[in-house]
Amino acid sequence: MTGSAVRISKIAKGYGASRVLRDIDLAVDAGEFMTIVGPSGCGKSTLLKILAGLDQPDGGSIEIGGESVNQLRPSQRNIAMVFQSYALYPHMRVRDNLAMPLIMADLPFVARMPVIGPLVPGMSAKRRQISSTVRDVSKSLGIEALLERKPSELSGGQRQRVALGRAMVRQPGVFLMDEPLSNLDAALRTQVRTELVQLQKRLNATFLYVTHDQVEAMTMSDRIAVMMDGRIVQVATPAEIYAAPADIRVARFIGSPPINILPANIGEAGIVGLLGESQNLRTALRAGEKAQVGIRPADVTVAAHTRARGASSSHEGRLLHTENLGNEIILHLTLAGDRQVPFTARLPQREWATIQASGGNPNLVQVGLPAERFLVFNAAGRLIPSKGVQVSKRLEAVS
Amino acid sequence: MTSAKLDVSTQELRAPSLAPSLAAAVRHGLLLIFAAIILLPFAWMILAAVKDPSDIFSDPFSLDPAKLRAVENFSKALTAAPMGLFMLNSLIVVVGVLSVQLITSVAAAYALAQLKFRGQTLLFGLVLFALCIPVQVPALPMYIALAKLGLLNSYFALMFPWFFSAFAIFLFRQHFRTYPQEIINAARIDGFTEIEIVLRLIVPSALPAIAAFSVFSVTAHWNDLYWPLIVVNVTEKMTAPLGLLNFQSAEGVSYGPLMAAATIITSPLVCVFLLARRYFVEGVTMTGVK
Amino acid sequence: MTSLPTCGTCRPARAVPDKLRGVNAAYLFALPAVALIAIVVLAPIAVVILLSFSNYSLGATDWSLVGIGNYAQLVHDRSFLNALSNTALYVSVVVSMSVLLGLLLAILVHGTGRLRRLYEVIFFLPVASTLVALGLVWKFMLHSRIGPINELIAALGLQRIDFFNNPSIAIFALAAIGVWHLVGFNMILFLAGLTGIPRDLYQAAAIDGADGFWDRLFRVTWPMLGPTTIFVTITSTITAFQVFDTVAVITHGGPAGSTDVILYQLYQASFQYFETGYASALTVVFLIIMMAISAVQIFAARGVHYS
Amino acid sequence: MRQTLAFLMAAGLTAAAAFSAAPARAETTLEVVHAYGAFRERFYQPLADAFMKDHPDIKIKFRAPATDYYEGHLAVAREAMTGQTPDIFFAGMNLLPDLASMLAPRNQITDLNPFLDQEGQAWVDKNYDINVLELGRIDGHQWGLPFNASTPIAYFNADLMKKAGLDPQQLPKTWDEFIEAAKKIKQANSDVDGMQINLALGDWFWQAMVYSYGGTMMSPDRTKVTYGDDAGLKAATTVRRLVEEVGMPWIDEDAGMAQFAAGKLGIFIGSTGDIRTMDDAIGGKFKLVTGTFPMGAKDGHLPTGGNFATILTQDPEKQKAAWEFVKFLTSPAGQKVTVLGSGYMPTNKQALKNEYLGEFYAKNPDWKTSLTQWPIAVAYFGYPNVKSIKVWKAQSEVLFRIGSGDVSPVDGLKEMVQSTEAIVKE
Repeated sequence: MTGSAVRISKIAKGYGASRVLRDIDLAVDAGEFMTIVGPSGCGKSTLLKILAGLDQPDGGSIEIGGESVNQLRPSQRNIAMVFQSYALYPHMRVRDNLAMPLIMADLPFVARMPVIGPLVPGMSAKRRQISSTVRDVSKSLGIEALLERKPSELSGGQRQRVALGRAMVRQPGVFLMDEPLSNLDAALRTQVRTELVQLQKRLNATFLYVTHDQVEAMTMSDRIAVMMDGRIVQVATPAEIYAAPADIRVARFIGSPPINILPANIGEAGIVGLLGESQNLRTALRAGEKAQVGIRPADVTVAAHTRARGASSSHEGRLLHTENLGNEIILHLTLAGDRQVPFTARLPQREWATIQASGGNPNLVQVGLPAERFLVFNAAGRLIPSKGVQVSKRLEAVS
Repeated sequence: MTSAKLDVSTQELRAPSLAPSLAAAVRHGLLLIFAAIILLPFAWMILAAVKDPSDIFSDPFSLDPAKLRAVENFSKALTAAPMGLFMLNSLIVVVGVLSVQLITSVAAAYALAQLKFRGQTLLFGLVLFALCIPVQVPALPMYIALAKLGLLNSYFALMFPWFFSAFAIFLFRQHFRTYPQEIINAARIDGFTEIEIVLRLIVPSALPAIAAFSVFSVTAHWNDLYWPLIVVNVTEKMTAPLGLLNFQSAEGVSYGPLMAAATIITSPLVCVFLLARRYFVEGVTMTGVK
Repeated sequence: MTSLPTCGTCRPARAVPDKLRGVNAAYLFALPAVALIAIVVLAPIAVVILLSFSNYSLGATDWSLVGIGNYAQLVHDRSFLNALSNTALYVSVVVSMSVLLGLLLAILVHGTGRLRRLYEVIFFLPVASTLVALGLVWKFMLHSRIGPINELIAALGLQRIDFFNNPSIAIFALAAIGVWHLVGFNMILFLAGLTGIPRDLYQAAAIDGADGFWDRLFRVTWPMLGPTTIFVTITSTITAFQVFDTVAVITHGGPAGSTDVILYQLYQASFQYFETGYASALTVVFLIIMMAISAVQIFAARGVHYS
Repeated sequence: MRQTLAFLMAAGLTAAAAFSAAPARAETTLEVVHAYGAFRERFYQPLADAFMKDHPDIKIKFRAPATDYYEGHLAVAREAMTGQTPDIFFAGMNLLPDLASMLAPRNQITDLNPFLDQEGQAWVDKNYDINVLELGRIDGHQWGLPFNASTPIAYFNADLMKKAGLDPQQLPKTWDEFIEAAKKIKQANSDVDGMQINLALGDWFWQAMVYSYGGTMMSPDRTKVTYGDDAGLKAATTVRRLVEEVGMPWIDEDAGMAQFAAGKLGIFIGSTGDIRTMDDAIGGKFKLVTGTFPMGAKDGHLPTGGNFATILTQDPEKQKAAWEFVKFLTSPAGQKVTVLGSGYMPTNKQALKNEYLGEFYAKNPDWKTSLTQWPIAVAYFGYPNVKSIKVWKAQSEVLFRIGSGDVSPVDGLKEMVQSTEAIVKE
């Protein structure tokens, strides 16, 4: 079984005056794990529902497996969906929940009717086929022992698996997942995350996974589509998204702790000025344009206050407090200067221990900002390509 | 999600083959037919109450403004039989029953929900048992007792069997139980007496339930015929439904005034219903908490 | 606690252990209800059971126990058996129709958007109005010759219907009024049940292929309304068994005893004929029937309970 | 528990007491109970006021009126056990025998003969028809004096009659004539019923049918059921004919009245007390004529509805005062107020004089029809031991089946008589 490719073109949706989706384009390859991530209210769930056929777009088209599904009902689109609440049928046993999609697909209307349904002749082969599929799927998910239970008798993790199983039985071209992990506790979430990825690889299925949790997006996906305000801002691999976020909002959204954003000036020849100093970085921006610079906390270098290290620019940082993550430490600082800019840095615990051992003022550190790691965004928040250059340390401030 | 959003997708899913407007038309068409059947007797009653008695049957659903007899019919309804007195009696009974019900039920429900005492389980069991006892079962012995005590034809006789409401106790207990024990303990530490706890903490928090039950109780006892029919056989103590039942036997049937009287005794509750629709609906829904 | 400054208003009652004070208050609070339940429920039931084995009649100076005589009389009483079967017929019609129509109305009303409130008000109106008054109205609405309903039937060129003076129709006419009175109540209960069905269940069903009206009804709506349906059926049954007002206002048990129902007979035996012993036996039978319905409810509620 | 009960009862009694009247100041106070609250304003209270004006030493105090005669009777029965019966009680016509047999052995009801004797035979003859007095006489005791009286009469829709070629001046008199007329009316008019008599609710009209054929319900000593005779059979057969030949709708008096007033019924049999309401309901849509109740035999009678004034007090002073009041109620002046307030027939001969009701009757002949039936009026029969309701319930079921032809009049009548005997013997 191989998943189907999905192509979404110019999907738009609005309720009254508010535009929920604005011309969404997205192509998902067959067998790909694509995550749509974004803050709540960005329209990602609506997009998923439109994809499933549960909601109608105002315009645009959807192709699944190369076929247009615009006119097809949800059940005809060769998709399966796992809901945030799992949406298991509470009145049915696990077995019947799993069998439901097959019954609907394989049995004629009369045979599905209550009471008279079982009396319809000639259905026993189909029924046997259904129950063997259910058995196989439940075995692969390790939920065979739960088949006779009702959803109310299951734990959260078990329900999640049943929901997954219900999606699997029909062997769909595309799995649609609407925040399937958000109702699980933290430990379980990490575990299921891994399992889901393994499952996806094993089935070689196409997963379209919606979440607001950037950690899920980063850890599970082949590619990530970041959605903001009804638009897809960037589609790229996790590494790309992290290293080169196309938009300042994406930069802010991805990464933990969040990226540091500092206001910057653009000097002559597009040289970036930060915290009153010219940086060894040239951009395509013109002099005098407003810009912002993003620096990942992990890219910041920290040294004891007493001796500065060879960074392109070094500043005094005042320590507000520290968060100890065990192997790593997060420093919350303010950078010295006219403006008290809040700033975070992330460094290995061992390094921090060395700094502390070196003596000096315990509340002050030397912060290095490596210019080659800067992400420069223009006034509209778009990422601007930049190139490292060597500039003289002091430059006239551009007013 | 906005409700508008829900509707759109519901329509799509429910009748994918039908145009949404056609489905809506069918839906509203059916609903209007049912609504007409439901409203028909009300319309006839009001029309009959305001028109000339001689036209009531010859022209049931017409209204000739020139032959409007509303004033005559209603004044006759109020004078020929003392409908005003019947309504007052009903009011006294309804208010009396409700106040005692609320006092006894709130107290008992609080004890059952938030306090501990010997016999608690037994009492709650009895309440559940009483919930299954239809009111007509204790009627006969109670009638005999009231007759022996010479208490028939009194407000007391009309009200007494209803002072205890198993439903109220059960409903309030379920609501009081959701009140956090911590707050009650905090209040005790702050020096609240148990009565103050009930009046100042528990009752305000359960007001929707109390309002819903009140509406329920008022409706039931305003409309009750069975018990008043048994314990009252004098005009002075008749409640509105009983008074109406006897209106015809005393008056010979004059439909204008009769329907005016029917309108009069129906309207207070209908007005209350229109004003407190929410509590009626909640009251009904709460019967489902069992 | 001890470190807090002592306050002047704190009463010495603090010294009394909390538990003991709680106990006292609990008894005080429970007392009125306990007293009332004894007087208006337990004692009367005991008395009515005792009386059912006696030949007591109100006002009589001497009476004696007659064993199961009253019950024996009941079993052989044609009019009791008649009332029992009339009541059963009435109940079966009212319950089935008011539950089905209540469900239908709820499904129709659910999702009418802004008009939903209006429909709710209209359909609930009979519940809030006085049945004695509206019973009188129905009596003349359904008059065999001059009633507007029959005028309409005649205008359509159909045979007039003797609603209340044909023994094989009268009980159904009363049942129709019973349905009219009850359907709004059931609709509200079903609406509450419908509102409680999670939306994504319908979406899951749509993806599974259950997106037609009937599949949605049979796969999701109806099973999910299971507990509501059972509850509505039971309350409707209890209400229908207690039919009295319309009989007392409209038919008085006639014609030919075709609308004589248990409660009307109970009323007549108790308070018109004053056959107290016989009426008590009737009451006990009525009580047993109602308790049996309640037992079914408890049993059924256990069987169908989700979440 | 007992304290709670006592408290609650006290609360109830206080509430009850708040609504009772202030204590009397007059020398003699008479407590009076009547049925049908609506009649208080119509004539009881005006009569009491007029009486107290003439007799300042006597105060008439009405207790709460009973719902109907039956409820009033039951209330008195309960009060008799504790000796709290009212001083004057208006007993339903069919309930006097039961009232007397219950109260007489306990000396709780007063024989009015001594008072009549005191007034003198001449006075009695001047005021009361012997027929009228006879209604309230049981075993030689005059337990009650008729106060309100009514007989069933026939209401005709003259317009429908004319359409059927019938002359409203020549009204039918016998059952056969009635049935013929009703058939013609039904044939000549579409959408109309010919005739209706209430056999659905209450046994007054059924009794009237039996009496009209010269029968009785039970023997005078109320031990033997007698309507199983030829008269009863004729009555039962007539019931069948009414349904079969006339297509009579089986509805109660209210429903029949509404139908008649709507112009959809040719002949309606009802109480004379309905006239006033009927005039209103017709509102001039058609011409109304009243006639006598159909007769089946030369010796036919009619049961009289209404009530007796009975004196229950045993205090001689009060008895005297009570007699004065009863005398006033049944006087021509008293009867004029009563008749105009209700439509009942006067029970005092002198009331027919011009200065009282004579002129009124001349102007309103429809009101007078019932009067012409006085000579054949007998007491509305009540079954012993207050079994009337139960007897009727059994009778009405069989009557319906006789009407619909499910059982022959002969067999049906037998069944009715048997059930009546069984119930009366209980």
